[in-house]
Amino acid sequence: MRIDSFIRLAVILLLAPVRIALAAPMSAPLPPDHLSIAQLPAPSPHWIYVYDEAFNNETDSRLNLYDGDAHRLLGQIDTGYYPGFSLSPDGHTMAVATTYWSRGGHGQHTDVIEFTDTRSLSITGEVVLAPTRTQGPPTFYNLSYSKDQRFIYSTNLTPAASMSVIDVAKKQVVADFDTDGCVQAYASLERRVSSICENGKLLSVTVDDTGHEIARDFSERFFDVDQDPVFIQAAPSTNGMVFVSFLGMVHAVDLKTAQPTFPTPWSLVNAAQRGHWRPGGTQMIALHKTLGTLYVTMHQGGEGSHKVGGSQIWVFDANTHRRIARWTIDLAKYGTAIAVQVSQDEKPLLFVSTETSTLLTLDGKTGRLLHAEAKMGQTPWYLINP
Amino acid sequence: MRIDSFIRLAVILLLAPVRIALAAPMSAPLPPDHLSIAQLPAPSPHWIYVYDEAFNNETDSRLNLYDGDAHRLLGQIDTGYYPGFSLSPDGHTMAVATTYWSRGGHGQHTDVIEFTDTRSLSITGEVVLAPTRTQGPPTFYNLSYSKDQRFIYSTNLTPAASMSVIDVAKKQVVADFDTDGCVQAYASLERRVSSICENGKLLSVTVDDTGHEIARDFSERFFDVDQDPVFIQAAPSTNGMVFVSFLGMVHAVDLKTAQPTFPTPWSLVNAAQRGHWRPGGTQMIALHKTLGTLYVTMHQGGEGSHKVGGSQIWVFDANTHRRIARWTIDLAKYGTAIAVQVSQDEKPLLFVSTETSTLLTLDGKTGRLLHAEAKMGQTPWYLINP
Amino acid sequence: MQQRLDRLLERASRHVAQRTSRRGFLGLFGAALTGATLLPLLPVSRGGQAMAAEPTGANAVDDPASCDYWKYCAIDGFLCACCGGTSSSCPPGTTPSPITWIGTCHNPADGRDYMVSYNDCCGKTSCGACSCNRNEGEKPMYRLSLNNDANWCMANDNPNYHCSVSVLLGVAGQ
Amino acid sequence: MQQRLDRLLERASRHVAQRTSRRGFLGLFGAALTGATLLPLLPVSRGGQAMAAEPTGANAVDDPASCDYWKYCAIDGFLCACCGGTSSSCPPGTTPSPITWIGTCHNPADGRDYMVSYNDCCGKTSCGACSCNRNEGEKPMYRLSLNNDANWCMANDNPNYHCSVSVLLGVAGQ
Repeated sequence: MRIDSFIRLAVILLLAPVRIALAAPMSAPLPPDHLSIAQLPAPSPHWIYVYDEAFNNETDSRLNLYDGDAHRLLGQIDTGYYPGFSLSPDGHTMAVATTYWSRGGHGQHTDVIEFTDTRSLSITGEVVLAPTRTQGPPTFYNLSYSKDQRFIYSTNLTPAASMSVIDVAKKQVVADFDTDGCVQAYASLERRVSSICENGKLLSVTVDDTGHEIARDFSERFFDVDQDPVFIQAAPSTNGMVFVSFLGMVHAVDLKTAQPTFPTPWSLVNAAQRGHWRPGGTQMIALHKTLGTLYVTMHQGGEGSHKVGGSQIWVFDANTHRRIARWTIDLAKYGTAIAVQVSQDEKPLLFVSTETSTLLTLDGKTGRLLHAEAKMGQTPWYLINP
Repeated sequence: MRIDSFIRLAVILLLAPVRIALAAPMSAPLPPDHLSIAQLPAPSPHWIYVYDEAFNNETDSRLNLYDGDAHRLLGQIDTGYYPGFSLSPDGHTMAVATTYWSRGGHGQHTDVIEFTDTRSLSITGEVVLAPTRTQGPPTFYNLSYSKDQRFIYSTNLTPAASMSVIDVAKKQVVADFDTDGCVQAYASLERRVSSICENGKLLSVTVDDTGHEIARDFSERFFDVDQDPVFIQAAPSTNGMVFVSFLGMVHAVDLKTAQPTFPTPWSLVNAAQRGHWRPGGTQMIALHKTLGTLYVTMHQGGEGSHKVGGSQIWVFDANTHRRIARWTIDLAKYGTAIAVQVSQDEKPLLFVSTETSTLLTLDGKTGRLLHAEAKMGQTPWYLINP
Repeated sequence: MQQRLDRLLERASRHVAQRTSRRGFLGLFGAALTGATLLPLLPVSRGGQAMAAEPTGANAVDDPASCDYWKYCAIDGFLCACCGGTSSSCPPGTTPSPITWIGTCHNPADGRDYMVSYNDCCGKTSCGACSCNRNEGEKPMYRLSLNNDANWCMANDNPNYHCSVSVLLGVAGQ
Repeated sequence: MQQRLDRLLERASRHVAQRTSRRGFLGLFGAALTGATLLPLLPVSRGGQAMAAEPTGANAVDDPASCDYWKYCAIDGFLCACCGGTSSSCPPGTTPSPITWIGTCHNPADGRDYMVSYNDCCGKTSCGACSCNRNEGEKPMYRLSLNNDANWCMANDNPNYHCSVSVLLGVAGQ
């Protein structure tokens, strides 16, 4: 070994004078590393969960937790196949409803809700469901915690639509009810959950302390399914939800009232733009609840283009209904914007995932591009605030 | 509907005179389609199984069956996680040894061999294994049918190395034996299986009618593990196997003899090339058994470059040890050649998968590029003849 | 196998018929009527899209391995024609879904609009080839029979989605 | 947790020690000796590779999120430093492998060669970020302790591979 070291030193001296000048050959050797498991830093509103459907390998979807300030991944939650997800009101638990098979993608399948501690990204428990769980597009409303965090509403589609109620403390399914063909679970009040229906109404069901239905009501019809349907990818607002339609009408829903009420819809587009500029993608709107800023991925296209991502982000004041800004996506670099989410703090970051699997981080007030993170999985179709 | 049809006709007449000229508006409408399940055509030596590790989603690996003449996929066998695979001597069954979890990629895990009928691509049965199966690089020798098709040798690594013997008819594990740290399963004679060892020897074990070991022998040392190790990705030959070393030595092994014998090794490279041109990739050699043509993916590189794919395919006559041809890969278009396989018929096709997940089909005699199939999965690391 | 398919389709139709009035689910035949009410909107937009699609290949509209194939006007997923099947047959070893979503597509060769059933083929993991997403007349999941986002393998013994086929049902509105 | 890790490492070492003589498996400490016998080959080739790597970034050799980081000379897989961990810590919710493969890497900052243990982090599916494959001194699977193709999560409760870390063990040959 001694001779060997001399040879090496000679080679270094001959070939790499810069390297040896920088080195301190007589310094103490580096101490051994300590193998450990990283802990998550203190939570930040600038974190974002990026849902990767992994469309070419759909049994292996996942949520990637990303730090929008440090521009790095913080960890991963495995989410199986066509998952639903819901964050507990206290923020400490990510509930994931998903499907697993005994043999990868075949054999017996099991529907289950798994609970992950968001502070350790470890699974802490599960509830097995009937194998009837909704396997639909990723939204934050295939599954929903009740506002008091006592229950989880889990949507079913067989194709008949229904809902299961899970008692969070008992970790078991305690009730089921039919939803008259209405889909998704928008929680409000203490124990009410609303679904969106083919007749353009909301169905709202209230459950009691045991999770069983005690009341149901249809709202008035608030949109026209044939002429201008709303996307189910809605954004939560201070008083309820905001929906946007294929043609760019904004339908706010107030869920703090005894029955859902509907402020007058307003339009993202003027008469000349209508039908030519449209919202589109897999998560086309994001709302900053306290600032009232609405971000929409917009593209130019006609009927049937509602899943085309945005070439621009249009920014609105949701209170005055005025457009504040239009931010252009560098299509050559990133492709269209398919999903958008905004952090809910006073210095908001706007996260935009693109069809080339890039996650863009923009200043939510100025639109300045702060970072572009390439290769955020295969198909980052949905973004969730922590 | 009538009025509507008139409007449509008018629009077509106004906007699309070419379309209407081509159309036959008074022809009978197209008949309804018949929903069915496709049957595989008659087998062809020009089919190839492309193993996709799906490295970014490793629980969802698969074998894609591809037709090298029709240039199309024929179907898919799901292969789970880090699989081994072996084709039955009669060609009718693809055995896949793999690992599944009760919850996608977590929960209880189960090691299992699944049997797929190669004529229907349906799973016909399985054998559950102890959870000790080798999870190594994809080769055709993590699992191996005995030559008489009565048993399957399934390799284990815990990291202790051993082998399990599965009775194919009984569909159960009937025996296990330690392999003294030697790995892989190269079947020969009726009931013998050889493994490759750290001491540069082959260990050969013979089993009886019940699958139990009745003899074991170490061969002579046939390569130098320290100075010039051989790749475990060997190619089957008429009499046994062909291995190639990091520096390009060809080590043939004759397994038809009572004990393995080793013809004199020969070199793919001349003195000037040695150490500068090297074989490399994930499946660096392919042998046409009857024509004796050896194909090697070669690159320019030094120590540690043995997984770099080939910039060229070098073609040798394995009988005369003479190089016949050098075929250059269009690196700008396809990236390096990581895996190579040749069909075993008289008009051989050479299949080459590349680091950009393209499957190239070349004329095996002239090297002419016949087809380039893009997007053959994520990571097509290994190619198997039908 | 064909017998089994017929039984599945029959069962699905009955299932739909039983539930249509109550929960408004529009199935195989319900969707035909619904599609008809959409027709006034279609000629102009469809013409526009057809022209936009032309640069991708003159015969793409007739090629079942192309996303521009005319029957695929509301498909979403991997084309079975690229996965070992055809435009209307599932790849070997997979099973067609008995329930479907519905589109109405214009056939440029005869100038007619046809109703198309989009069945998923199920039982193996994502095929991954020829990903194709077209949405003429497609609606959100609350109008389920016109929705192509739901996993239509949901009611299969194995709900694992592999690829999608298009099955001509007949001329629209007849 | 640290206690558990220590126990795992201790168990692994013992396991290796028990089996080394019989089946030639070279583990944590066996590999150190093996690595030493390889050293005569290393200076020239390593120098060549270091120079080839330089164009990818002046500081890449010091950046744990770069495949060119000096400690990664025999790593194969996703860099945990890109997955929520660091160069020597596993991401939250994953578990390090108690068994490892070994490399010998040259540190350009002090001119020394170090032994490095490459542990896999296990229990979640493929991280997918920063795929990195370097093979200085890497050997085929029959020399297991120098092989980076085997799934080193094989002996974990959950053998699902997520990413890889590099753990400095000490100066090589000392």
